[in-house]
Amino acid sequence: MNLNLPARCAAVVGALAPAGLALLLAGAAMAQDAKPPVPNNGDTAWLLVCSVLVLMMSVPGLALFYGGLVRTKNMLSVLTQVMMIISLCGITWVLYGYSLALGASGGALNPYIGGLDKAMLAGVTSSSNAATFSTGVVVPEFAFIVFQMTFFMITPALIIGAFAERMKFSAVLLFTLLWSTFIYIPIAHWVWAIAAPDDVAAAAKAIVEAGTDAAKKAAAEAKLAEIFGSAGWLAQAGAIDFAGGTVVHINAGIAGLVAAIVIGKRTGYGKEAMPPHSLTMTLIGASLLWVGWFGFNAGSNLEANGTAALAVINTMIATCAAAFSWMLCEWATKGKPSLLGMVSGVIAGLVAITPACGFASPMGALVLGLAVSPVCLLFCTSIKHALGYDDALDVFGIHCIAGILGALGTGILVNPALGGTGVFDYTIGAPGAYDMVFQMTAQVKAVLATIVWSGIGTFVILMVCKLVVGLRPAEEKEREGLDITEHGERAYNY
Amino acid sequence: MNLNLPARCAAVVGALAPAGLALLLAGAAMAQDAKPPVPNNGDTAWLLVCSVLVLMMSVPGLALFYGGLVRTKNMLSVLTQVMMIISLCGITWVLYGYSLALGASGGALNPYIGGLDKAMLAGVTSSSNAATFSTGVVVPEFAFIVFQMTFFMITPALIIGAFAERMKFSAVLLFTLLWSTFIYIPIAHWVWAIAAPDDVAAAAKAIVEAGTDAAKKAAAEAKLAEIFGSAGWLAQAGAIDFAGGTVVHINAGIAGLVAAIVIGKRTGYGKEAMPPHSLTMTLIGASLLWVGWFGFNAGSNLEANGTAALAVINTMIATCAAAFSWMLCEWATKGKPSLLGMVSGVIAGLVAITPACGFASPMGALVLGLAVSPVCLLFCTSIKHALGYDDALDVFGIHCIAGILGALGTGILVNPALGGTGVFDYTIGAPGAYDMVFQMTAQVKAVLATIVWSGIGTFVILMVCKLVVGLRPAEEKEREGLDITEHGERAYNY
Amino acid sequence: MNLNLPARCAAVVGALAPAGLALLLAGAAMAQDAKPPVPNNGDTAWLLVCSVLVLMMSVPGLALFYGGLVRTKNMLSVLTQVMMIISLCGITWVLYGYSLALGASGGALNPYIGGLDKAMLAGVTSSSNAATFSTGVVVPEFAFIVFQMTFFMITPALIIGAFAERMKFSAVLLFTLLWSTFIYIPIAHWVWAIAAPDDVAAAAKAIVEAGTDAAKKAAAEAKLAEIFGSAGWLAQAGAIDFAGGTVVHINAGIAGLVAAIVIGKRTGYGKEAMPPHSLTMTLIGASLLWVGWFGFNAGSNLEANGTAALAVINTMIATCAAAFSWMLCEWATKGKPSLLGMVSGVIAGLVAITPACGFASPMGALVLGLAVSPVCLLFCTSIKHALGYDDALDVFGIHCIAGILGALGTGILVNPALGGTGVFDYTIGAPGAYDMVFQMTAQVKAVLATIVWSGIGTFVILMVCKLVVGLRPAEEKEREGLDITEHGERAYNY
Amino acid sequence: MKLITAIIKPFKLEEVRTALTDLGLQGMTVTEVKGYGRQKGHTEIYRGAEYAVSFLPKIKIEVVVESSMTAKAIDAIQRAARTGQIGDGKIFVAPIEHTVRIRTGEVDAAAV
Amino acid sequence: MKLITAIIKPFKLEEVRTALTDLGLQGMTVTEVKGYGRQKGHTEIYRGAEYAVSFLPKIKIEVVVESSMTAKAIDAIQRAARTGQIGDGKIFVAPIEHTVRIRTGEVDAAAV
Amino acid sequence: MKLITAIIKPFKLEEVRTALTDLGLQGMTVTEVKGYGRQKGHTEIYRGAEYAVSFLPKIKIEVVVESSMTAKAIDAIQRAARTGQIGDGKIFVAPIEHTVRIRTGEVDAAAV
Ligand SMILES: Nc1ncnc2c1ncn2[C@@H]1O[C@H](COP(=O)(O)OP(=O)(O)O)[C@@H](O)[C@H]1O
Ligand SMILES: Nc1ncnc2c1ncn2[C@@H]1O[C@H](COP(=O)(O)OP(=O)(O)O)[C@@H](O)[C@H]1O
Ligand SMILES: Nc1ncnc2c1ncn2[C@@H]1O[C@H](COP(=O)(O)OP(=O)(O)O)[C@@H](O)[C@H]1O
Repeated sequence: MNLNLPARCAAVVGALAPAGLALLLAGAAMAQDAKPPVPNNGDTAWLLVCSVLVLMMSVPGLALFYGGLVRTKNMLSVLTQVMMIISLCGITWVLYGYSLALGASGGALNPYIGGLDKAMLAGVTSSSNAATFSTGVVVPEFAFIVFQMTFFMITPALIIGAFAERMKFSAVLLFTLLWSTFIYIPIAHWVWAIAAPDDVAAAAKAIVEAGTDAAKKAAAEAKLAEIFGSAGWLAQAGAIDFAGGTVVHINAGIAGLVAAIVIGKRTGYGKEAMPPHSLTMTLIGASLLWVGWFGFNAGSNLEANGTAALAVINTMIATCAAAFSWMLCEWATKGKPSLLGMVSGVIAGLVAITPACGFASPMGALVLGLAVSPVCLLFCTSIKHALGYDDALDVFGIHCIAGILGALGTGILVNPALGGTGVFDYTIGAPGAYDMVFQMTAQVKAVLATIVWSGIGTFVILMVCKLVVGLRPAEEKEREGLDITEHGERAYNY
Repeated sequence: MNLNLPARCAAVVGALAPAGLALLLAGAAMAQDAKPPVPNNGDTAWLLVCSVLVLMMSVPGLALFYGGLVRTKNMLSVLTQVMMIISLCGITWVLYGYSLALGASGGALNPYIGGLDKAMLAGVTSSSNAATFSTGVVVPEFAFIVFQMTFFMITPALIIGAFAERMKFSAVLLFTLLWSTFIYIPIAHWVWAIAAPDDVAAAAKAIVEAGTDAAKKAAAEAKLAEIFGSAGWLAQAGAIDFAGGTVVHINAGIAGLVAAIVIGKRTGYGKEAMPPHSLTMTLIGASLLWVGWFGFNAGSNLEANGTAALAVINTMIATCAAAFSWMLCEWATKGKPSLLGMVSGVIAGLVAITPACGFASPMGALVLGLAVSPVCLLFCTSIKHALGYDDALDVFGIHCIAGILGALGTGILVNPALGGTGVFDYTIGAPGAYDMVFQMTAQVKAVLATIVWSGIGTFVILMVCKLVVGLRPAEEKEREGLDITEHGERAYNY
Repeated sequence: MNLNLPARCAAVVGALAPAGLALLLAGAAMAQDAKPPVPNNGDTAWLLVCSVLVLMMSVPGLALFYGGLVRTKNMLSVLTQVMMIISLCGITWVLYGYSLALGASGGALNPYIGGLDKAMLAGVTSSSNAATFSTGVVVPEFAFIVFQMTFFMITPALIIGAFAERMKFSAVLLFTLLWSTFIYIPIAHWVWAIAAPDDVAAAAKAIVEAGTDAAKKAAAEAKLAEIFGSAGWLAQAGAIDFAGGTVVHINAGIAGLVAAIVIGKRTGYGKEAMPPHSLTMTLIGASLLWVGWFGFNAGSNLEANGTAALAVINTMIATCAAAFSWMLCEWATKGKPSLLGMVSGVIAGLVAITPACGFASPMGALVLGLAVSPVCLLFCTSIKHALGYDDALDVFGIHCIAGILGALGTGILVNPALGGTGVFDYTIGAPGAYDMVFQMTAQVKAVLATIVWSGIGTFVILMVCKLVVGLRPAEEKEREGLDITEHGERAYNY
Repeated sequence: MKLITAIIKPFKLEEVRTALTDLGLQGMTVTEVKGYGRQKGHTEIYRGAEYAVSFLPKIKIEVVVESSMTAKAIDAIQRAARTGQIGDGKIFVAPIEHTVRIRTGEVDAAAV
Repeated sequence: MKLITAIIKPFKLEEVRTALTDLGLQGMTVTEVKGYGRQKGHTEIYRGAEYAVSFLPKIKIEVVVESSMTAKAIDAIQRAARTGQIGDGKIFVAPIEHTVRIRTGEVDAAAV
Repeated sequence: MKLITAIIKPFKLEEVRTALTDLGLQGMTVTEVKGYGRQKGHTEIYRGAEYAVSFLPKIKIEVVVESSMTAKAIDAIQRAARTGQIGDGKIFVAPIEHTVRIRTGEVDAAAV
């Protein structure tokens, strides 16, 4: 991209949330006023509560949503896998994840990966702060780290729905370790390692102040260019993703598809009936995912301000619209409105609005929600059957498809002409001009990059797991159910 | 009422929460100081979290509380109805609900209904603000809209408990659309469309400043009278309801009674045993209702201040007291303390304290909680049997009865002499004098108005539904269970 | 202890959270600046949300965690006991609990027990404030009271796991009333009734200002000594416990052990299989305990600042580490990783980090989490079998053991040399010097005091209950299950 | 003695029980079963997957009676369980050679 | 051969199983059933509604034995299942004409 | 007539049902049961407690047929239910003296 277009490059800045601005902040803050900014307790309370909400999405939310959809004999295997994944990722995030993804600069390699200076959270204390999307506003770095940690925990857990009921626990563990490290961390860095607003603002200010002094001006512009140049490469491309539609959902969704194909169908798939063992649990899970998702989407704004409120109301509207629209589509095509249909719509709507929640207008969110369900329904039924893969719990059909629709929809709905917020440009301290071609190109670039890296990477990692521990249990063990064979427990003893 | 009694009229102001002050605010704010007030991030965080909590009351809270009480074969029908209701209402609220109820002025008709200026949230942006109950304090309007949205979602969902296990899904859908539009919206407007504190304060200030200038004084008084006169008619009457005991609970409760009678008893009612299929689910639901109710009650304060803390502790105390007292009453009369009894007490206590939570003293809340349970117990048992209607899940016996006790109790417990807060008078910037007769008259007026409008309206709406789609499924379908016949699914496949 | 060592004595101050500073505050505040401090809405929002989170730990969290582990026939008895306990304690806390434990000074007796001046919350209004751990920062007293109330509610509920499936409901009720009054309240006072930071700071300032004036100096020092002397005796000893590892977990854990032994084994224990009836419910419960625990741990910081963020991230890390480590230990020793194992690790980790969450570094939390699981696993298996007591749900093995490890670990991990925060000394306005011997002595003192008082007290109280209402139902009633015999209901009617 | 086994519609249990006790029969054993027969089932749809459910919930009542009571019992059951709709169920009669009441050791007639 | 059907109290299952295996019987089939008899049930109350529950949980054990074993088996079951309290249950013996072991096709004596 | 009782592995139900309907048998009753036999169970561990589970989930199919059909039915069941692995289950045949179709009152042959 052309670093001589600061306005547009800057567009990148406000764009990618939740961002890893921690790195350069202190300095930046200094740059602009004598005493460094201190966190607002309202923002801190908000970010911490949002982190808790996102944890609730994983457990019990996701665990129940998925668990309810499998057969009784595999219930615990799903629950245990989710628990294992979040605890493992919680540990690796503080050991090296945060530093590589968002915490430390990778120097010359920074467009591709961060550094290890903050491995084991070296140097971070309760008085360290991280930047936000408003110049001169910060939040405690620990709050930022734990919020980002919850994203790192839930993403790999989303994938297991694709190979539910048929993968060895040891394989899931190894897969999680490798996937979160080699797939999630780089992608998160590409998209979320952005230039700190304060730095951009400072550099822009310098350009202005340089006035007619050519030398100064050149230096200042070089500085600005450097600042943009040091951002993750997808961030530089200008793609916008408010809360992680690309990094989390498209990423997990495509990984799920690859895994479902590589691992193969469940024994008896297509022959035996495999109805959800408890749609009640699925309803509880879906509801808690919805509830927690406000932390995921609006928490990504880091601050508790009007934009957070926008993210909340958009998340609410898109979800209602998608649930309702899935219900109507199913009623029309299958003859009956079902609960599973409605909750599938809930998830589809939540995924679709994720990248758009802080950019679209409420009416934009409504349209996006209404539109996403029919498409996902199609992918979870006709198309899935046509292609014949066993994506057990429709991770691809819902997370990847809705994620893609959301990513592209965001590029359109951010348009101020459609009531969108536009993309903030820190060099001018206001939203920059909207350029549809540029924006959509950037969105498509981000989607494709994610699909390619995650798709290929997932395949390779599965091959490694196959060699090291093997992917599937023996058929009779799968028949008996993973609960007893892998965990030696039963979910229910009524 | 007499508009020459500003103190008393003003009483209306601080009184009805959560109020739709959005309309006149900007201007008002201007009126009193140069630069308009900006939201406090602590308040914004609080209001957004409270909105999320109220959503959690509906799903999974209410869905599980009700679902656990029906028979297995109807579990999904309850869950699906709740999901459908909240998604439908979430959509209609932003399309026209907010504007008509709280968002826009209805001009001359404003005492009865608002206008459509904010239909589709026209003109609302992330920098629009809504007024609170403190002069010069605002919150982001989107936060206010989404908070109110959650009330609009849950109220119709409360009603379905009355006709659980026997109503067609299509009928429930139509009923919800009509009821939320023609019953909820007007009543919410009557009670919550109040005069903005800042306007009242400004007008009052003008009166004082007018000093001896008779003309100025008259004009200012007229202005004040006009401000009060433009409020919802029940608001003008001076009824106080901190968090919606009238609009939400009495309203839904009476609608439930009418529906239970019109729709008729469940097939086999009285002959076959119909025990709750899972009190475990009912416990989960009741607990989450309790947890979420803090958002409902204390969130109605809009700001995160001492009054919010009062609302929280009162909600906690009244609920504990009611649960404990229901347990004792049942132990004494039925010989055994039961879980269903305790959770019924929990709900009764929560409903009763809803209108009083920000007005009563903790000891007042304790008394209210202890008193509500025996009365509700009586209505859910002896009285219900005597009258012979099949209010399946006691929507009337708990929500309407506890709601009425709460509404009347509030009129008494607000009395400063009993440790109550009194009713704030924005014209004098302090609580006005307490007048029991005036207050109780106002409370009774609000209760009766709600019962009449909702009772008659519900009946008419049901007749319409009966004509258009019919109310009940065929008897054998009801026997087989609504899950399979209406939704083509089963809740459990163990 | 030596009152001539202000620095060390002061160490006590910042140390014990969540503390009852309410008492002397107003005065103190006055002391240091003209107008008294007002609460920050961000802090208020935080503290109220945390109170709600802790309630969610009890219901549905703890109720489901325990309920899932018992047999179907006793499910409701567990749920009902938890509900009854929290409603009873909610009532007694406002009647006398708060006043005796934290609200009012006990005068000369204050090192041992508070007074009754605030019984029935006398004199507390929505504008009363309570102190925090930062000088000049306050929160609404109602918020502080309700937050502390949730601790008072959950602690006795933790104990019932030890005698699950075999105690009369009436006995549980009486036990709760006596135990919460005579065991919890005093211990909470010993540990949490500390000197108000503002008073300490003021007194210290006075000493400095006294300068060379010997008389003034002596007076000021006497004043400081008196302030420290009036704190709870364990507070004076200098033990540190950020969120209640001692008062809540060791206390409940030891009471559970005593109760399990006194009440005796379940009929059929060791002979009949007693598998958990629903590990699904246990997973939901454990997850909500985890989610709510952030309110418990980070809420204990009262303010929403960097330290709250530290408490949150430490709670997250220690829990992940403990869950993962329990899984590995079980996998290694029993051959299979189990869900019950992972959730046991979750609880063990949460308990262990409770006293340390605001003092340890993230890496310290990681180590503590990894270390706690093997020890608890040992106590829940080999040791329990060796000693042959029937601590049905391992209240002792998890809460007491992890609590002790946490209490001692805190003494070590607080060491700044290990990345800990050190102990704040309000006399110098900075962390005091760390003295391992002093700190560990203090920690051990607190642990022993709790074990002795709670152990003996629990025994006595159980004897009283045995005399008054009897402890166990008849054997055939126990066989039939407490749900039907004690509550006349069944949890499931599928 | 005879073992009378009746497969009936679940909601008919109470009526059948009453009919039998009215005959003075003091005991019976009931099992929840799934039945396949002329009565056709329904289809369930879970997102993509459609399942035809051909087994319907039924109640199996087993009552052991003295041979002399057989006819009366059959008749009582049939009258109580009948709705006239397909799926009402069956009654089967099998011989029982020996009966014991565990508590007392009483046998045959005395045992039921 | 004979089919011995025993209706017992749930918590007696383990003891009965052991008693039977001690006789060298290597197989049995168990069903959770509900029993109606002299043993009276209990009342359940759910808010307003009171239900008299007359069916109690019981366990049905079915074991097919060679005729020669019948007496021994009955005796073993009775001793193991007896508590002396009302509700202990019954033992019924019915004729079995033919038995097959699915896995091997072995029949009769060889099949059980 | 005869009552054929088959104890089979749960996942074989569909195949057995098809095999029987292919013979023109239009009805059967199925019960979820737990089986004890040569096939050994597994161990479950819940924190401290270890339990050896010796009863395994099985499906019991009961089908009443005209005597003439018995052999065919047994054969069909055995072929459909067989996996060759231990635990495949058993088939028992018992006499039925009388059969009634509740709906119509038809008896014996006409009733099944
Ligand atoms: N041959 C049979 N053997 C065992 N049970 C049978 C047989 N035929 C029918 N049943 C049972 O009787 C029930 C009702 O039979 P069905 O043919 O559906 O209706 P109807 O009894 O009115 O003809 C079936 O669901 C099944 O449980
Ligand atoms: N005539 C019968 N036919 C089938 N089952 C019976 C019969 N009588 C009793 N039972 C079974 O035996 C159980 C115990 O019988 P009951 O009369 O309660 O006690 P007891 O066996 O001590 O007389 C009953 O719950 C029922 O399941
Ligand atoms: N004597 C018996 N009486 C009743 N049921 C039996 C008997 N023996 C076996 N069964 C049933 O058959 C099932 C399979 O028997 P098992 O010995 O495990 O394998 P196999 O049938 O291959 O020998 C058992 O689980 C049990 O349900």
